[in-house]
Amino acid sequence: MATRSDRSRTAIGGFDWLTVALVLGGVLCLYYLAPLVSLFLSVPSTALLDALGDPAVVSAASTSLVSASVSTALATVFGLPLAYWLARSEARWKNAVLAIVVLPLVLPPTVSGLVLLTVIGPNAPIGAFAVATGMPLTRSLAGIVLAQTFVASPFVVVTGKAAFEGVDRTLEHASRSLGKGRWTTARRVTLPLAAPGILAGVTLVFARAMGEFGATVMVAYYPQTMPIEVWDAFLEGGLDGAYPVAIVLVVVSIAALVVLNTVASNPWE
Amino acid sequence: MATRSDRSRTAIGGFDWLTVALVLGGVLCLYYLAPLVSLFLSVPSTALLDALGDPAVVSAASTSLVSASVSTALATVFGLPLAYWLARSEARWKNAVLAIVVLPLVLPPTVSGLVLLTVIGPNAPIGAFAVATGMPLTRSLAGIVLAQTFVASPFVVVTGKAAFEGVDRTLEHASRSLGKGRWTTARRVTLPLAAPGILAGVTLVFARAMGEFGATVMVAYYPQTMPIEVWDAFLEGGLDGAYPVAIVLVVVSIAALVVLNTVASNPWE
Amino acid sequence: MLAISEVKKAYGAFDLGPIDLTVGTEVLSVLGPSGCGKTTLLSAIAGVVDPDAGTVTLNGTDLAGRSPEERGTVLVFQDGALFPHMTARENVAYAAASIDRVEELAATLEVGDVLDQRAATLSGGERQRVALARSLAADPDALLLDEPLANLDAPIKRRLRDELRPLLSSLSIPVLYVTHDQHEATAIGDRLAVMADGAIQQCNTPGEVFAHPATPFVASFTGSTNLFRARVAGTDENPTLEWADHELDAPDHESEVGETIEFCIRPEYVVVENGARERPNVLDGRVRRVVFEGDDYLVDVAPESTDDTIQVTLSPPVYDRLELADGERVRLSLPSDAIHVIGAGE
Amino acid sequence: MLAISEVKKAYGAFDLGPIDLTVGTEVLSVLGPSGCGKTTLLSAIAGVVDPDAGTVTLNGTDLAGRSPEERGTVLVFQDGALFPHMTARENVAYAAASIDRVEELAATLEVGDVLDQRAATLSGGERQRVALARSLAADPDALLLDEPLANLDAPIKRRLRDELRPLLSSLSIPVLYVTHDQHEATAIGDRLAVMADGAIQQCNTPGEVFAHPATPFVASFTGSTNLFRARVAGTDENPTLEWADHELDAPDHESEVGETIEFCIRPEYVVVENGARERPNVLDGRVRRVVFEGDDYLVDVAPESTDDTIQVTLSPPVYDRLELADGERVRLSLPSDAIHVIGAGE
Repeated sequence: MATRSDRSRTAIGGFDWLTVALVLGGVLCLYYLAPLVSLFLSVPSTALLDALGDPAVVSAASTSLVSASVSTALATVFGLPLAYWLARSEARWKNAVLAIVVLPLVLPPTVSGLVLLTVIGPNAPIGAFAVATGMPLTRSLAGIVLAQTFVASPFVVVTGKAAFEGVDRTLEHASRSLGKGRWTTARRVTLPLAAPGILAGVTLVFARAMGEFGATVMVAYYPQTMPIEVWDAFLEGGLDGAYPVAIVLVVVSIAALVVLNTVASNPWE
Repeated sequence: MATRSDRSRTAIGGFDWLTVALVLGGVLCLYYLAPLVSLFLSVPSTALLDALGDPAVVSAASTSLVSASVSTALATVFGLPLAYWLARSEARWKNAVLAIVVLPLVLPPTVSGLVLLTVIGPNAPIGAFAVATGMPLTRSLAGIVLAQTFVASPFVVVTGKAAFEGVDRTLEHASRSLGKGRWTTARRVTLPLAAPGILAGVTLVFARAMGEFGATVMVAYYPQTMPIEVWDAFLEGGLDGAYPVAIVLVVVSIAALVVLNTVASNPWE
Repeated sequence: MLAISEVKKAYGAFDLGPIDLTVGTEVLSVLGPSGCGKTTLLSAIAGVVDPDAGTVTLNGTDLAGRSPEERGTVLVFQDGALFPHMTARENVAYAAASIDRVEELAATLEVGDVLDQRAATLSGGERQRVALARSLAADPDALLLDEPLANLDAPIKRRLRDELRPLLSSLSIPVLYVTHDQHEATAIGDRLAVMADGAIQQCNTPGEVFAHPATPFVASFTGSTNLFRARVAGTDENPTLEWADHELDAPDHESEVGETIEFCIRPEYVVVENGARERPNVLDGRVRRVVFEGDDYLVDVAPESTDDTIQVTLSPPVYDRLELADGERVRLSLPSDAIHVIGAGE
Repeated sequence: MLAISEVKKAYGAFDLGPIDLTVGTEVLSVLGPSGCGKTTLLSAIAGVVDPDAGTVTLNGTDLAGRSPEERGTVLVFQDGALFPHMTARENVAYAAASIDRVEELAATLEVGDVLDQRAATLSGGERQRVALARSLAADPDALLLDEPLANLDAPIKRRLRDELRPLLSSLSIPVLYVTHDQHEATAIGDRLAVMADGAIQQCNTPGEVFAHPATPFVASFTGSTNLFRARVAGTDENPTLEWADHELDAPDHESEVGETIEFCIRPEYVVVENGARERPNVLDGRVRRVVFEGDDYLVDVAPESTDDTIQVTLSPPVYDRLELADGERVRLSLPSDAIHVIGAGE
């Protein structure tokens, strides 16, 4: 009988959780969305077109695209095998390796830039050697790539790991027992099935690399990438100067979101 | 017979994938780890202790701690119900909501700061109103909190969503059918089971808020948070000036990592 | 009394219902293959799924619009759905009105000595016992069990099943017991509803369902493997069927002379004859295959002059006496009262 | 010939082995409860798990150190493990040497008309048929099946099982067939190995395992539910057992007079007597419970003067004649040649 009265109490004290969730969540979503809408409303399209012709903007865009592409390629080549190992290994120190991979994700970007300078800065042995060979690792495209790779590459490892874990191991065992080697199994079974997740990881690395600011600003203020150009334009010309470049970056971010929600498998879905 | 010869070929052409994965992955891990070790080696402990007594550093630390705590609290209160809704709803527009939540994660931080200024900047209606009431939303603690919340709060939504999804719905159905209402079920079944994942989300928000630089630098350069203090010290005194503050931030990041790998459930594990 | 009336639910391409069922203070087994809608039906009754149409009333109260916790219907799940962060005792106490009740139910279900273990450390059988104790602790007005024994090993399943029957009957409430296992369904249910493709095919006592399946699906799913098409040759005083060139005496049925119908006979009822004399319902054939199932022999016999195969179940002592070999000639008798005419064969 | 010798594998708290098994060109069923190590054994043979010790040889070749793809052993999984990004045809072609072979196997396994569907759209039965076709396409030297029918509905399971037996025999290679279902194991296997707790309890023909279980576990897991403790009263010329105050004639066995042993009798072999005369191995009792299982009646009888319960399986036609009611007095006969002495009861 106690349970029966308990039931009624719950019913009477009923509180509409769905409404609360939607109101609080709605406020949050509005907070994410309103500034973007406001940005698009703030910028006259003529100003945008003018800015896109500005040599500084063009240079920043090409620097960003090249550096982010190289960083993404490096992250994928070095990170994907590690992702597969993390997904399949039963080694005890696997979690220690994972912690190292996650480290750059929780490190503040300025600190990432700073710690990189302790290795690649002109006063550090490696950095000094690079300067001597005429290919300095700071204030150069190489420096941008190094900063972006440090900050962004963990995304392809953790997202790739989840993608590989999503491929049932039984399928790999089936393929092997059917007489196919590791390489054929990887090429025809594992990689096709993990592809949407891997693509998500690659997309995140690219988006993060395109947007990298805190580490890049420490390691290679020049040549200017687009996020630095936004900052620079803001310092020089206030909001109005920074808007057009920002809008280009917003478009890149939205493109990444579209990729995540269509061909790639959104890791947060 | 064809399969038989195929088998031998695979065996002879055998290529040790494990070694390749570990070499490439090892290089990546070394790249993540070496700069940090180098940082700790670069800073004499006396310099660190001196820096910790510096009023500017103490002020930055307290600004960062207060703002990151407030941002984390706001993110949790607004984000957690949304996370639950995203985990349980079957609404069609769920994925659209998720895309909005992921947006700040793929937006470059400087752009985030810029778009926030279009709403809370002194020239925007809301910002102007705030200035009029004497509580400006830029160059203020409020501004820091707004920037950090915008950039960091999605982590608690996406990680919380995964945590709630990890709670078998059957358990909630069982609890309800045993006569317990939504609230009792949430308090005694869902939340305890999702707690490690939620804690991971909260930790990530706090770590991200502590490290926020790109958006904060646009919205509220002052009062200085620690990442901005690192940048400022770097501009003023080069690496040596920035090291001690950076080390404090590294310690915070490592503490977050430790939380993720112990009491919380690491979302990337 | 639990009354389900015209309940419907569409899930993508799958349609449940309309379902009509009335469960008194009895155990009603719902038997059906995977994906037939059994679980959806239970969910709709318990209120964890909203039906698209129809009403569910329990003891005269319409449950429409009531939350699951306000219904008095308690669900028991296939894997027990024990709360993993609690001990067995905490699980039972979660629903119980008092500590005494926890101890009492633990004694009834013989889980007293595992009460302080966490759910994850329990064996499959213990898990289901605790889950049952927990559901009884909620003092249900109706109990809904969803394949509670499906994942247990055979001997534990048999034991728990044999304990469950008197326990469920003693509750004196409506009990719906969903399973895909015909042995479990018949052993536990006072009545048996057979479901396929979201619809109830037949609902009656287990004996009646097994002896007189209403549809070919019911016949086949309950193991009435001998399902043949024949022509009605006589009715009323002299009901006979024409099957290939055999004329079979059959029990009275409702079809017309000349109609094509399906009839079935359970393989346990087919008799291997020793006698040589010609009688009605006796036919000759050859053994096509013998399958030993451990506690039964299944003998497939190809009668002369039809393409159909008759399956005969022989208990091992009977088979030991007959020692049928592949290809051997045998004489089968199809007892006329074991023949069941299902209806017009489309 | 597949020879497994002293194979061991430790998995945390669970130990498999040492396992010794020899499989000729036959189908060997491995029967055991969940978690007994069946799947680990198959994985060790196929090379997807490294055994801690022991050797596996196939047709004289030691497989140690060989990758799964170099072994000629092909695994068939419970859910088929079809590649979900491929059609059924692509799945079979993945392993096949030629397109003709794909068509040929599709015809054998009757999946010709679903070849262009994706794995996810296949029904459970189709999925397993395609999985079998794919594994045969790899031209295996040994086939290892891991509960291939476990997730299928009863009628489809029965049909596929009956098709599988001749198919597997026709391969003329060693076939290991793992299942937890005693009916499946006996119906498909030429021989039967019963596993429990990582060890083979008995390996023999199904008839022999069922009639003469080597351990109490085998007796219970194969449904020999009547398992009792008795004292040996006589041996050699006059082998008898003393059970409560009954003296039972038993077949010859190896125990000594005075020893306490366990004996079993399958419930199918217990006979309900009509005659009134006193004979050896006949005892009186009361019906305690009747369970209808659809194709069988299980009757529990409590004999006078013991606390044990004897279970009797009666086929429905026999039960229909006897019409036993709860509490009714019956006379049971335990045929002496159906009594099996297992050995010293600890």
